[in-house]
Amino acid sequence: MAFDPVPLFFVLGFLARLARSDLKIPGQLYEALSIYLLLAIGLKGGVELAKEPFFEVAPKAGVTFLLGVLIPLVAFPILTRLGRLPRPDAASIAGHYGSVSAVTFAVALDFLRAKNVPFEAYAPLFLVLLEIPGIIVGILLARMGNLQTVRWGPLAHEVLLGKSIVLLAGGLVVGWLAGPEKIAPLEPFYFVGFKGALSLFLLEMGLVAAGQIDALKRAGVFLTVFGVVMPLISATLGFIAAAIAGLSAGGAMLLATLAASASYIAAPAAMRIAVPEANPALSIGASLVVTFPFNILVGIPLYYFVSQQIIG
Amino acid sequence: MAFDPVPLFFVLGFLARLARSDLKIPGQLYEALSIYLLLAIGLKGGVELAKEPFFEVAPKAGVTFLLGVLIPLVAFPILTRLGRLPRPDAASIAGHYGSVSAVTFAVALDFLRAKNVPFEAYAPLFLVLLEIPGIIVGILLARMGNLQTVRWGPLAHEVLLGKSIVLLAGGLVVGWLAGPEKIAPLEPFYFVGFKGALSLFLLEMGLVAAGQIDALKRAGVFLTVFGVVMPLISATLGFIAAAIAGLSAGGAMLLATLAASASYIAAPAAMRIAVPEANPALSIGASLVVTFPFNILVGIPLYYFVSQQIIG
Amino acid sequence: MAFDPVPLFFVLGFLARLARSDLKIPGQLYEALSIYLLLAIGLKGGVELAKEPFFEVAPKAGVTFLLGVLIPLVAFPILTRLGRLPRPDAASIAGHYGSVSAVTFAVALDFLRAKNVPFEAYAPLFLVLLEIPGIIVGILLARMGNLQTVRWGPLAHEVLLGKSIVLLAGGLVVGWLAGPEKIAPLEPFYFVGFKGALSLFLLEMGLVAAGQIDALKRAGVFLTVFGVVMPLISATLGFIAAAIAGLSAGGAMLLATLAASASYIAAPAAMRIAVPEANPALSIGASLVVTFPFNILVGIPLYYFVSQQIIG
Amino acid sequence: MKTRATRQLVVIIAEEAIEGLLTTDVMRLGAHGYSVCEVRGQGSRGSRSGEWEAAKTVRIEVLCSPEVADAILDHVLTHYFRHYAVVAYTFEVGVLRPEKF
Amino acid sequence: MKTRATRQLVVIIAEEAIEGLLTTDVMRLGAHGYSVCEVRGQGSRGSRSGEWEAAKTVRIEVLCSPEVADAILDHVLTHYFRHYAVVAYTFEVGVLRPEKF
Amino acid sequence: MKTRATRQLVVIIAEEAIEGLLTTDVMRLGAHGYSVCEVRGQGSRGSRSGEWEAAKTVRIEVLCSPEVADAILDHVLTHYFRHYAVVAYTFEVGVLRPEKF
Ligand SMILES: Nc1ncnc2c1ncn2[C@@H]1O[C@H](COP(=O)(O)O)[C@@H](O)[C@H]1O
Ligand SMILES: Nc1ncnc2c1ncn2[C@@H]1O[C@H](COP(=O)(O)O)[C@@H](O)[C@H]1O
Ligand SMILES: Nc1ncnc2c1ncn2[C@@H]1O[C@H](COP(=O)(O)O)[C@@H](O)[C@H]1O
Ligand code: NA
Ligand code: NA
Ligand code: NA
Repeated sequence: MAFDPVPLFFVLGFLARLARSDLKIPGQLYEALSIYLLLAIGLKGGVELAKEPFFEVAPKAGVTFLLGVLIPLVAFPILTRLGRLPRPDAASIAGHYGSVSAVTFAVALDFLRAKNVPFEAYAPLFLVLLEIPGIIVGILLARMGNLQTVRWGPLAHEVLLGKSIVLLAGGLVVGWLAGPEKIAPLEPFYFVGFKGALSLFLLEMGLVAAGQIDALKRAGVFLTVFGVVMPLISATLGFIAAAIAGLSAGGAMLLATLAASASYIAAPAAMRIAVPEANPALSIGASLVVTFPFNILVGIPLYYFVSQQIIG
Repeated sequence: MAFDPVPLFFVLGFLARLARSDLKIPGQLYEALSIYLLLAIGLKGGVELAKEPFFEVAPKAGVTFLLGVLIPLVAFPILTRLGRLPRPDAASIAGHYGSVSAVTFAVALDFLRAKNVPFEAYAPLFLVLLEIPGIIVGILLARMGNLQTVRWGPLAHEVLLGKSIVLLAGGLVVGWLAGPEKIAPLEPFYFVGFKGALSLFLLEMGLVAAGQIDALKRAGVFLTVFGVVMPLISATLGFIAAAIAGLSAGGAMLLATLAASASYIAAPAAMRIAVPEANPALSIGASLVVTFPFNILVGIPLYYFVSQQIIG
Repeated sequence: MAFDPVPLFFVLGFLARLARSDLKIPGQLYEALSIYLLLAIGLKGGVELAKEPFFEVAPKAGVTFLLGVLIPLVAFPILTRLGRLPRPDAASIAGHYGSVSAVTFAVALDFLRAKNVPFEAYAPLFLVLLEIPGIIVGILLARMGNLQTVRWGPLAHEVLLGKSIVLLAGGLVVGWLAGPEKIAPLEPFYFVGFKGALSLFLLEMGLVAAGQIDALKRAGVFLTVFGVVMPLISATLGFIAAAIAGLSAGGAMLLATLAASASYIAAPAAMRIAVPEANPALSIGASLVVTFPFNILVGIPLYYFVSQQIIG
Repeated sequence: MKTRATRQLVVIIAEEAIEGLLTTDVMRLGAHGYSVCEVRGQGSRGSRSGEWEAAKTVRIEVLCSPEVADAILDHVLTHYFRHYAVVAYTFEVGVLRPEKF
Repeated sequence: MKTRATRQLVVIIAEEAIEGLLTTDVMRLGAHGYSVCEVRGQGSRGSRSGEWEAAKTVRIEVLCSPEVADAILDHVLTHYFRHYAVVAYTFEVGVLRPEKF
Repeated sequence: MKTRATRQLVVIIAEEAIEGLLTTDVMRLGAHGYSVCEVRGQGSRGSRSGEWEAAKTVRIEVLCSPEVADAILDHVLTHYFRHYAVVAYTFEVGVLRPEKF
C-alpha cells in the first residue's frame, strides 16, 4: 500500500520532536512558507473567481459566513456544560473552532487534486470568509454582559488586517485582477511547487505540534476528546451548509474540512489581546495537538469518503 | 483588462503596510530572495555574454559607464540650486540616482520577456557597470575641496565588494565559464522560478517602501517631485546613450530603466560610511518611496512605449 | 572549455569571503537549504529502496557500515604517530573522517546524474549508514582506558537523533512508504530544483569555509596535508569495499566519495559534547577548509575517473 | 573611570503577542525610544521555543529616567502580569548624552 | 525612584553546542526560568559568525536569587570554562514580583 | 553572595551600517571581545524595523576594564553620535576570570 507523503511529513516532524531530536525549524522558514502557501491559495482562487458570475458565488458565500457564526455557538455550550470550563476559556476555544486552519485546507486541496476530483475552484474564498466570524463570535461570547469593555477598534484592525487575511484576500484580488493568462508565468513558482512547500511546512507543523504536548497535558482529557469530536460535529454542519449552498462533492468536502479545522494562527493572536484571561494552553492544546493531526490524518480522507457517498 | 501581477504584489505590500497590517517580512527571506535574484540575473547574463564577441560589447559597456558618471552630475545642480539642499545631502542623493536598482531592472527584464521583446541578453553587464560610478561621483561631489578626507581604500573595498556587485559579477563569471549547456540543469531553479521569486520580493518591497513613508515626509515636497522628474530625465539620457551605443529597442528600454532607477542597497550603505553628514531619510524617501514605485508602476511601461516609438 | 557550475559557486563564495566582501549568509537560509537537501536525498533514496529486495541491499549495507568503522581506525595512528597529536584531538579528527559530508555526496550524485552514469539508486542509505559509526569509533578512541566516563545515553541520543540522520532516514522512510507514484507530484520541488538549491548551498559553504581559514592556520601544515591525503586513503578503502559489495562503477564512485568526505555537521556537534578537550579548530580546519574543497574540486572528478577505469 | 550621568534601563521579556501594546505604552509613558530583540526561553508557563507565532518571546529594553522607569514597571504590573507571560527588571546605567533619555 | 526587591541577573555567553547542557544545569541549580538570544561575536578563540552550526553563539540570561547565581557561576567555572568558549557575568537588578525568581 | 572581581559592560546600540567600524574600533581600543545581536527599535530618528539593509540595528556588548570602557564611550561620543543613530550605556558587573577582559 502506498501512503500519501504529505501527512507522512507531519508524522515525521511529530515523531522527531517527541523523540527529542535536535531538528529545529528555522523560524523564518516557517514564516516564509506560510506566506507562500497563503498567497498561492489566494492567487489560484482569484484566478478562478474571475471566471464566475457574481450571483453564482454570492449565495454560497453567505451560507459559508453563517456557518462560521454557527460553529462557535454550537461549541460554546458543549465546553461550558459538558466541559465545565470557565466562560473565557470556553469562548476562546469556541472561537478557535469557528475559525479555520489554512494549512488543513491546503492539504484538503492537495488531496482532491491528487484524486482529480473537481471542486468549486473559488473555494479559497470560503477560507477567507470563515476565518473571521468565528473569532468575533468567540469574543462576543467571552464578553457577554459587558460588551462595552471590548475595544472594537483595535480588535477589528487586528482581525481584519491579520497577516493571513491580507495574504489570502490579497492573493485573491491579485489573481482576479491579473486573470489566468497573466498568472500563467507564476505557475511554476506558486502552483507546481505547492505540494513540495506544503510537505516541508507539514514537517514543521509536526515539530510545532509535538512541542505543544505540554499544553495538551494541561488541557486534559475532556479537551482531548473535544478535539476529535468537535471536528466531526463541525464537518457535519459543513456538509449541511454545502447541501444548502448546492456545492459539488469536492466543494462539500472542502467546506466540511474548513468547518472541521480549528485556527492556530489568527484566533490565538486575536484571543490573546481580546480575552487575555483565557488560558492559551487549552485552546492550542486542543486545536493544534489534537484537531490538526486528526484532520490531516483521519478527517480529510473521512470527509472525502462521506462527500462521495452523499453527493458524488 | 488584465493587469500584470508583478507590480500588483508591490501594491499589495504597500497597502498592507499603510493599513498597518501585521504582515511582516522575515528579514532573512528578504535577504535570501535578494541573493537569488542577483545571482539569477548575473547567471543569465553570463551565459549570453559567452556568445558575444568582446569588441561587440566593449563600446556599449563604455557608453553605459559614462552614463553612470553623467547622471549624478546632472542631478547635483538640480538638488543644490532648485532644491537648495546642502552639499552633502545633494551629493548623496545624486549618487543614489547615478547608481541603480537591480529589482527595477528585474521587473523590466520580466516585462520584456512577457512581451517577447528581444534585447541584448548580456544587459545584466550594464547593471554591474552602472552600480558603482554614480556612487563614486556622488562621494566626489560631497568631498570636493577636501578630497584628502576621503578614505579611498576602505571605500573602494566597500563599493567594489558590496554584496550586489559580488553576486551579479560572480553570477556573470559563473554563467560565462559554465556556458549554456552546463547551466541548463540550473534553469528550473534560477530561471523558471524567477518571476515568482520576483513577485514575492516585490510584496516585501511594498511593505518596506510604505514603512519609509516617514522618511518621505522628512524629504518634503521638492524631493517628492524630484523622485518623479529625475527618472524621466535619466531615462532620456539613457535613451540617448542607447542610441549612441546602437542598442535594440529592448536594450534601449533596459538602459533607460537602469538610468531611471535609483539605488536603495549599495548607495545607502556606501554613503552612510563616506558621507555620514548626509541625512539618509532624504535619499531613501526619494529613491525608495517615490522613484521605485514610480518606475515599477508607470516608468517601465512608459519607457517601453517610448522605446517602441523611437527604435522598435 | 565549459566548467560545471556547481563547484564554481563554491569558489565564488570562497573568494568573496577571502576578499572580505560583505556578502553574508542568512543563517536560516543555510539551515533551510540544508533541511531541503537532506530530505531530497532521503526521499529519492527511499523511493528507490522500495524497488529493491531486502537481501540484495543488506550485505552491501553491512560492508558500508564496516567501512565507517575502519576509516577512523586507519586515521587515528596516522594522526598520533605521524602528526604527534594528543589522543583527544587525534580521536576527534579520526571521527570526523570516519563520518561523512552529505553535501559532498550531493555534489557527487549531481555529477553522476549530469553524466548519465547509472548507480545503485538506494545509495543514500550508505550515507545514513556511514554517518554514525565513525563518530562512535572516534569517541571510543578518545576514551580508551576510561570508557566508564562516557555518558552513552545522552550521546546515543545526540548521535542517533541528530538532525541530519532524522532528515535523511526520515526521507528514506517517507519515500519508501509513499513509493514512486505518490512521490511524483513532489518531484518539481525536491528533485527538479535540487541542483539549483545545491548551487546556492555551495555558495554558502564557500563563504563558511573561507571564514574558517583561521582554524586552518591553527591546524598547521601536518593537518593541511592530512586533509588531502586522508581522503585519498579513504577513497581507496571505499573502492575496495565497493568491490567486495559488488557495486556498479557509479555506486563505487559514490561510496569512495562518501569514504573520502569528512563530517562538518554531525561530528563536530557530537565531539564537542563527548570529547570537549579536543580543539574544534583542528578538525574543522582540516575537514571543512581542506578536505571539503578538495573533494568538490578535485576528488569527485578523480574518483569518477578511477571508477570508470577499474569497473566501468 | 569617569563619572557619568545615570539613567535606568528597564527590561521587559514578554510574549510577542503584546509587543505592540507594550511598546505603545512605553512611549506613551514618556520613554523616547526602545530596542527589541527576539528570544526563546522557559519560565513558569513552560517552554517558549519561538518556532511559531504563539511561541515567540521578545526582550524589550528601554533606557529612560527613573520616573519613567517607575511608570513603566507599575503599568506592566497592573496591566500585564496577571494574564501574560511577562518578566521585568530594572537597573541603573551610566549614559552618554543623558538629555536624550 | 521606588525601592524594589533585588535579584541577580546572570548572563552566560557560550557556544550553541552546549546550550542544552547549560539550560538544563541552570534549571537544576534552582533557577525558575531563562531567556536565550542568538549572538555573533569575537573573543580569545577568534571570531564566531553564527553562519553555520559550529559557529553559533547564544546569550543566556537568568534572573535568580544571589544563591542560585553563585551556584550557576561556580558550576560554569568548574564545568565549562576550561574547554568551551564561555563568558559569564552577573549584576543586581530591581524586580517586580520577586517571589517569582 | 560571593564577592567577585568587577568589570564594566558597555552596550552600544547602533545602525548596522557602522557595525564593522564600531567592532574594529572596540578591539583597537583594548577590548578582548564583543557580542552582537540584532534588534529592532525606535528612537529620535524614527522607527527601525530591521526589515531591510538600511533599517537594521545591532546591539553590541563589550565586557572590559573601566579604562577601556571610558575609551570606547569617548570614542563613540566623538566619532559617531553626531551623524549616526547610536545609543550607548555602561554599568558594572561581577565577572568570572577577570584577567580575560
Ligand atoms: N528567571 C528568569 N530569567 C530569565 N528569563 C525568564 C525567567 N523566567 C521567565 N523568563 C522569560 O520570560 C518568559 C515568560 O516567563 P513565564 O511567564 O514565567 O513563563 C519565559 O519564556 C522566559 O523567556
Ligand atoms: N569581552 C567580551 N565582551 C563581550 N562578549 C565577549 C567578550 N569576550 C568574548 N565574548 C563572547 O564570548 C564568545 C566566546 O569567547 P572566547 O571564548 O573568548 O572566544 C565570543 O564569540 C563572544 O561572543
Ligand atoms: N531610550 C531608548 N532605549 C532603548 N533603545 C533606544 C532608546 N533610544 C533609541 N534606542 C535604540 O537606538 C536606535 C537609534 O536611536 P535614535 O538615534 O534615537 O533614533 C533605535 O532604533 C533604538 O533601537
Ligand atoms: Na472551523
Ligand atoms: Na540610475
Ligand atoms: Na568519511
